[in-house]
Amino acid sequence: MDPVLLVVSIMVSATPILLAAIGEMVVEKSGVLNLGVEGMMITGAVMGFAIAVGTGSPLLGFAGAAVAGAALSLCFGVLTQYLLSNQVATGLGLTLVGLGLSALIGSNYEGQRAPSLGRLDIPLLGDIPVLGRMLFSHDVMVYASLALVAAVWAFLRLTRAGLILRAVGEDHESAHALGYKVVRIRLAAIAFGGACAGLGGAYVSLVRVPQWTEGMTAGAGWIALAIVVFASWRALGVLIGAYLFGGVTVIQLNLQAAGTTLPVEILSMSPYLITILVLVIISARGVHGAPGSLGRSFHASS
Amino acid sequence: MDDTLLRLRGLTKAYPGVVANDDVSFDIGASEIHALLGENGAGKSTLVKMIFGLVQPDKGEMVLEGKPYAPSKPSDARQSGVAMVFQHFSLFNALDVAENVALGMETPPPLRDLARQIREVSEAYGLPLDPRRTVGTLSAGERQRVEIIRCLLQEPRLLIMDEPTSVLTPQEVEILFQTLLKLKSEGTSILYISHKLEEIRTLCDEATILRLGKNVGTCTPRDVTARQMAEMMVGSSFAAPEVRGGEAGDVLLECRALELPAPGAFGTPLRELSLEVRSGEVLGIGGVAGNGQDELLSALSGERLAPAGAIWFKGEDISRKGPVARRALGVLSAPEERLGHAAAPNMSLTENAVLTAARRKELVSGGFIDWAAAKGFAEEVIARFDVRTPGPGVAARALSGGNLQKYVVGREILQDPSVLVVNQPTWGVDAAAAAAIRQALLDLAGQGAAIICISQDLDELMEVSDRFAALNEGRLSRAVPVAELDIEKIGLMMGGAHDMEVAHAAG
Amino acid sequence: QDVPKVGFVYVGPVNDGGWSQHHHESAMKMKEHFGDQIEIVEQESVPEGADAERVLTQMALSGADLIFTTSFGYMDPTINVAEKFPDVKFEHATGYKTADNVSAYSARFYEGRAITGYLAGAMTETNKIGYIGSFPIPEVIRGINSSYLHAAQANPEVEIAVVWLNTWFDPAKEADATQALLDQGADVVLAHTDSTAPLSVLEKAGAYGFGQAADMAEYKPEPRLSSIIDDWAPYYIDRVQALIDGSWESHNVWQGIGDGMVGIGEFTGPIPDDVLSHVTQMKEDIASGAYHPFTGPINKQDGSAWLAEGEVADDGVLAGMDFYVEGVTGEIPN
Amino acid sequence: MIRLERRPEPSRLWTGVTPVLAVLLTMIVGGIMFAALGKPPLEAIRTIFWDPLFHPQFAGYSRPQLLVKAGPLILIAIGLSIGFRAGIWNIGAEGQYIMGAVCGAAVGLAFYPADSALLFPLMVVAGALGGWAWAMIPAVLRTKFGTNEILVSLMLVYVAENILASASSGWLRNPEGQGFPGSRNFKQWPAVFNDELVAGTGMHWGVVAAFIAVIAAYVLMARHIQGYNVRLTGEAPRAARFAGVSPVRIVFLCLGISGALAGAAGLFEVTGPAGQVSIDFGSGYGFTAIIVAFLGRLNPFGILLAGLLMALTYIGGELAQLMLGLPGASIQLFQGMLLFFLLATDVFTNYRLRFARRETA
Ligand SMILES: Nc1ncnc2c1ncn2[C@@H]1O[C@H](COP(=O)(O)OP(=O)(O)OP(=O)(O)O)[C@@H](O)[C@H]1O
Ligand SMILES: Nc1ncnc2c1ncn2[C@@H]1O[C@H](COP(=O)(O)OP(=O)(O)OP(=O)(O)O)[C@@H](O)[C@H]1O
Ligand SMILES: [Mg+2]
Ligand SMILES: [Mg+2]
Repeated sequence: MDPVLLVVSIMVSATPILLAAIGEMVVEKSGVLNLGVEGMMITGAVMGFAIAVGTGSPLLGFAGAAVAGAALSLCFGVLTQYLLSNQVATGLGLTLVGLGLSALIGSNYEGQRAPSLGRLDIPLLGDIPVLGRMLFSHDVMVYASLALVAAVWAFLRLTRAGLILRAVGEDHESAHALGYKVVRIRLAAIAFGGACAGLGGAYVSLVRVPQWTEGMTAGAGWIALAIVVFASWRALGVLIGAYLFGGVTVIQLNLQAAGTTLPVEILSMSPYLITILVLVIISARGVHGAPGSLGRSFHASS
Repeated sequence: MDDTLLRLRGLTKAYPGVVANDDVSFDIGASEIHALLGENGAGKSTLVKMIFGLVQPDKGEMVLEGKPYAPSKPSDARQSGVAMVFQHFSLFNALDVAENVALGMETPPPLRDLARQIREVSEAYGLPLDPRRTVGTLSAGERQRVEIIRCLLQEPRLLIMDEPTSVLTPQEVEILFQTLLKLKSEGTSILYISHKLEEIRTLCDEATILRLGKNVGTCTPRDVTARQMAEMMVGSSFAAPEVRGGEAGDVLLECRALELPAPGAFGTPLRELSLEVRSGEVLGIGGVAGNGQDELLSALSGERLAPAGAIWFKGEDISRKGPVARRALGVLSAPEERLGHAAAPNMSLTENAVLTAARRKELVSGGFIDWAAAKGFAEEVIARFDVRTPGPGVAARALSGGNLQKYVVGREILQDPSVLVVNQPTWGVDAAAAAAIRQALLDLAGQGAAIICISQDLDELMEVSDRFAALNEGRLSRAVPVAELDIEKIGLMMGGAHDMEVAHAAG
Repeated sequence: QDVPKVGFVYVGPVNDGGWSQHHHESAMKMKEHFGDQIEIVEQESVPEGADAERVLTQMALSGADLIFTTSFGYMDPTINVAEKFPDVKFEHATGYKTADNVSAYSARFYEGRAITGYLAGAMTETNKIGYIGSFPIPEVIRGINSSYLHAAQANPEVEIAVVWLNTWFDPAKEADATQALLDQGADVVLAHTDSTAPLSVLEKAGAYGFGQAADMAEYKPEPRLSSIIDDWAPYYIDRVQALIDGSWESHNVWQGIGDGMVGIGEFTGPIPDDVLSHVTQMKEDIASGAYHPFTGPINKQDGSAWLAEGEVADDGVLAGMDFYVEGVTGEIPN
Repeated sequence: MIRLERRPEPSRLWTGVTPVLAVLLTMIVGGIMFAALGKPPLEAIRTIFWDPLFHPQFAGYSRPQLLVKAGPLILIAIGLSIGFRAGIWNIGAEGQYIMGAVCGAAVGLAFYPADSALLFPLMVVAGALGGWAWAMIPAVLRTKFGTNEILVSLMLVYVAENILASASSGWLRNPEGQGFPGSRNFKQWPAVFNDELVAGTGMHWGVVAAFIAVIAAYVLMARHIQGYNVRLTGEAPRAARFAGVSPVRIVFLCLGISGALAGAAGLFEVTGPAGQVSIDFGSGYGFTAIIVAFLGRLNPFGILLAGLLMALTYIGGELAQLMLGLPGASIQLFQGMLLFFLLATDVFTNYRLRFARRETA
């Protein structure tokens, strides 16, 4: 097995989940549990594809996907933040709506080809013998996703806005008492999460596959949700989790392709089993770090 | 008047079904400590929330230093030099002290500078704090320091404190008062809310009294008695508890070197805790919040099981029995937190009756609930304890704190317990209701029950207990008859000097 | 009310770019052929099982005279509903059960696999070809065997690596699997799943592949070298004509290149001339019946003899094929 | 400015009105969507909501089918609702449904071609146990390690799908199926075929079980102490512990019930309407049931109605495809809207709209 190729494949296969998960992490940090990641991803996938095909520019496609994801997530935001609906149910509803909507929008785009997003060989670094190909010769979205992880980390750890966001997620009553606009902050986080999920979906339809087909995100949104828990709500953990899951997925296929004697059933279950295993290990270690107000509705009673 | 800092005129705020503030007017002078008094639900918190910009008045106006003042959000208030320490802390457990302070400031400096400032200011006011500690690990007193430091760093002209001392030891209260007096001498005005009337008499220059949302008068606390103030609040006179408990009989409940690990990251372990309480006796347990009160109640109620041999009821080891079994034996309890612990907020009073009375009141047979019987029992509690509510079908959260407290304590008392453990039975409850609850506890003891009353209100403990013990970091001091105590001894016990003799020698 | 009504039931959306789309397009061609002579109703994304039975019943109730059920999983529902509606005629794709009013039709895709397999063997430089399997069913196993046998004809050194996906259609998985096969050194990948995702990945990697179910002409000239095209239209026209003529009778057919049900897409890309002429010839021979892709000597994977020299596999064994031929590595999952 | 004001207690009136309002809103917005797709909106709405019940040509068939479709949805949703009441989020009922079908069918097929009347009950038990066992995995992990049950139960759906695939193409494959995937068809095995109990009604054992489950769940939740404990745990976990309710036991109880019901639903389905274990057996009932549970606002009778309504939109949706050529995806979107509108209007049950007046600031 060529480790260089493997790492490259893992990075490509992990990027959609990474994008969606880092967005969802911010949402959850603000105290909101949006289970509709899958719906936002698939909507991002179709809108990104449609716009990229329409304009010929994959980057515009990504931008459109982010906007679409954010717009859809705001439906969730309005329902849960203003109309105080149950977040679990609304998230599930969002997935349903996203899948239906994307299938409707996408029916004209089946079988088309998207303009391709070129590889961005980083000069000099890209020429380093092994590492160069492995790490510095990807498409721009791979770097963007890594930059986003770093940015989210810095935002949450180092900025005042990040502190406020964490505070809102930790205890919305206190945050409200101090005069922070809980609902608005959460809406912003939800929109950000939606935009990230949209980007993740567009990465599937524009880079990883690349084409549009109904239901093509095939559960990636759910994996992204698992990875946030897995990461104990930390940006670096999300990165590790996404690459680990991507890694297991890619490696099991590689093992099959390499003709291992391990039964195929076990191999194809392995990404899920390993995710469960790691979730168990992490929760057994008692590292939770779940935001204090996660999933609870907030209503300022004044 | 030149020395008026804040002038309130005709402030009115209505909530559905209740006018929380009705045409309230008064002035707060410069460099004045102004008390705001009133029963539960009189509208004190609402009023200060309006001053702090959290709630918008329906009517009325405010003038701050001669200029119209209408904060639409807390940051407006902060910018105008108004700071507030909340009744229910507005702190974030998972964040550290510096972050918590930063969140309460308009334009905080970078965290590193802020940490230095926190150290400086906290030392200057005698309230030492480590800015890097996680707030969840702090004691209640320390948490309050965080709140106060947060205000002090903004150099406010008006500091609002909503029931700040309910969680402090006498020593801490002393320190707080010194801080407040120092602030006053520096020209800061303080609006001070408390139910502890003696405190108000020592500290405050002026007092405004609210009843049912209306300003019913002002007084100078030093010039009147606590009882007079209380009667102004209630609008009539009321009886203080009278009957002492009966003769102490046999030991009913006993803890033998009870050890219990901390329940979570922010809890306190119980260490070698021993106590006994006899029939007809009230054992008062004092201590600063966060020293194991909750944990002790959980251990006694059976919510958390203790190691075998630790807890005995009438000579029977009940350590491994759960709450249902202990209740069946007659060991009952009422926890501090009314909503969410002693009662389920969204369930009706009838449903909440089943919560603890299922067995003893035979509300369940063959696993099925007899709702008619449950309703009957709920009605009985409501009637006997003067719970003000439209009926037993009302959700628990719709009751005011004091009324719910009456319901919760009444629910246990009416089950004829052999042993009743209560934690903070009158926390945040107004004077009249508190007196009624204390009376009920004493009556129960008079009928031969053993009562453990855990409280942070020393006056209350002195009033109801026969013997007193103090909790400190999960250890319980030896119980001492109340008659032998004075405030200084109590302070030492609460501070952890368990051996009184040594304490005396040291003092 | 006199015009016959023809119904189609599809397992996926009609624009899935694969299996269902081909049936749908063939149905459209058929409709075009007959114009107003017939009426057509379609139902897409019908899950197999209980839902299929209901949809078929409703279709029959709505007055359909002939219903094509275009997925293997519709076999039992088709038989069940057919029993209730003896006057309605049914045509079930890729199954094996028939009744008086139920025909079965299926395509000999393995004939196409012989050609693409040969091309794969001839074009690989790493001597390793990849195969993306959907489910381990006879249809797919036949395809693997046929591909491998003919790849080995072109290149005796060739190895075949199989990745099973347990799905007919999941572009992301297909893309990942293709990438994994490439990472493992394969440079030609045959897909037995329906999306174009493998070709996209192959294109980026500069490797070769084939159109599956459709011509996938967007990927001409490379990476697509040729394609196996499902073309049901001639069969549909034929059967609807029989319905109109009143000559419709139940049968069980298995048609291949010769009947036009299996189409071979244009050969494109850098195929050397000798290979080109070989596959062109092979296609003709298969079509004319001169050559059967499973002609002995062929041993089973474990080395035991299956077909003797010159012996041709019989349809019964092919239909239920559950073993690999000698030279294919790995095990069939079960 | 419009403001929401919390009602002291949920409004009885609105509890009844909101579902109706939600359906009306869905019809209106759905109609607009259909019009945008170039289909006659009124006709589409009528085809979805009216024709399955009253169309002379179809109703005779589709009315009973409503029960067939709603049966498993209700059965699963009832189980889920009990857990949801306790704050236990079993999102993986689909996996439990699949495992119930696989286990039950496996036990049955082990006795093929026995002709005992005991066999079917045995299979039902095996199916329920299969679903139960699958739900015990998240239960054990949650109680032992505090692992989030939402994610574990969900991941297990994918695992179950793999097991289903290997069962139908491997160890449960019909030996007479010429190598094709899929088990023996139970319709051809009268001893265990879960047929209609009364011809033409759609009533099979699974539907009967669903009705029983509705009533049992109502009694449990409204009258029994364990149901009360479940509700209490959901409302106030700390109060529940204080009352003496063991949270571990509630987790096992809730996941156990929902797993067993989902498993039983799978078994009834595989031996009845589906007829066989096949690769595509999992048709999403487990996920749709979550929506049904919420549409029915976690109330057993609400779930009964919601299950029937959902079944109506499925069958009506199929008719709309057949008659009007409406795309399948639009039906999915339609169902999503229904849930959204219900959640949105639900706010009126607990809150009251106020048009805030401010006289002096
Ligand atoms: N957000 C709100 N919505 C509805 N009613 C409210 C709200 N806040 C307060 N109230 C009601 O207004 C009245 C005054 O409440 P407030 O909290 O100001 O009393 P308080 O004097 O601070 O009492 P306590 O001594 O218990 O703190 C009470 O009847 C209370 O129930
Ligand atoms: N919340 C409750 N409040 C009062 N009684 C309860 C409560 N929960 C259960 N019970 C009562 O306790 C009895 C036993 O309940 P349960 O089966 O839950 O506990 P258990 O003692 O552990 O039983 P077992 O030992 O049989 O497992 C029941 O008869 C029921 O009436
Ligand atoms: Mg107050
Ligand atoms: Mg027990």
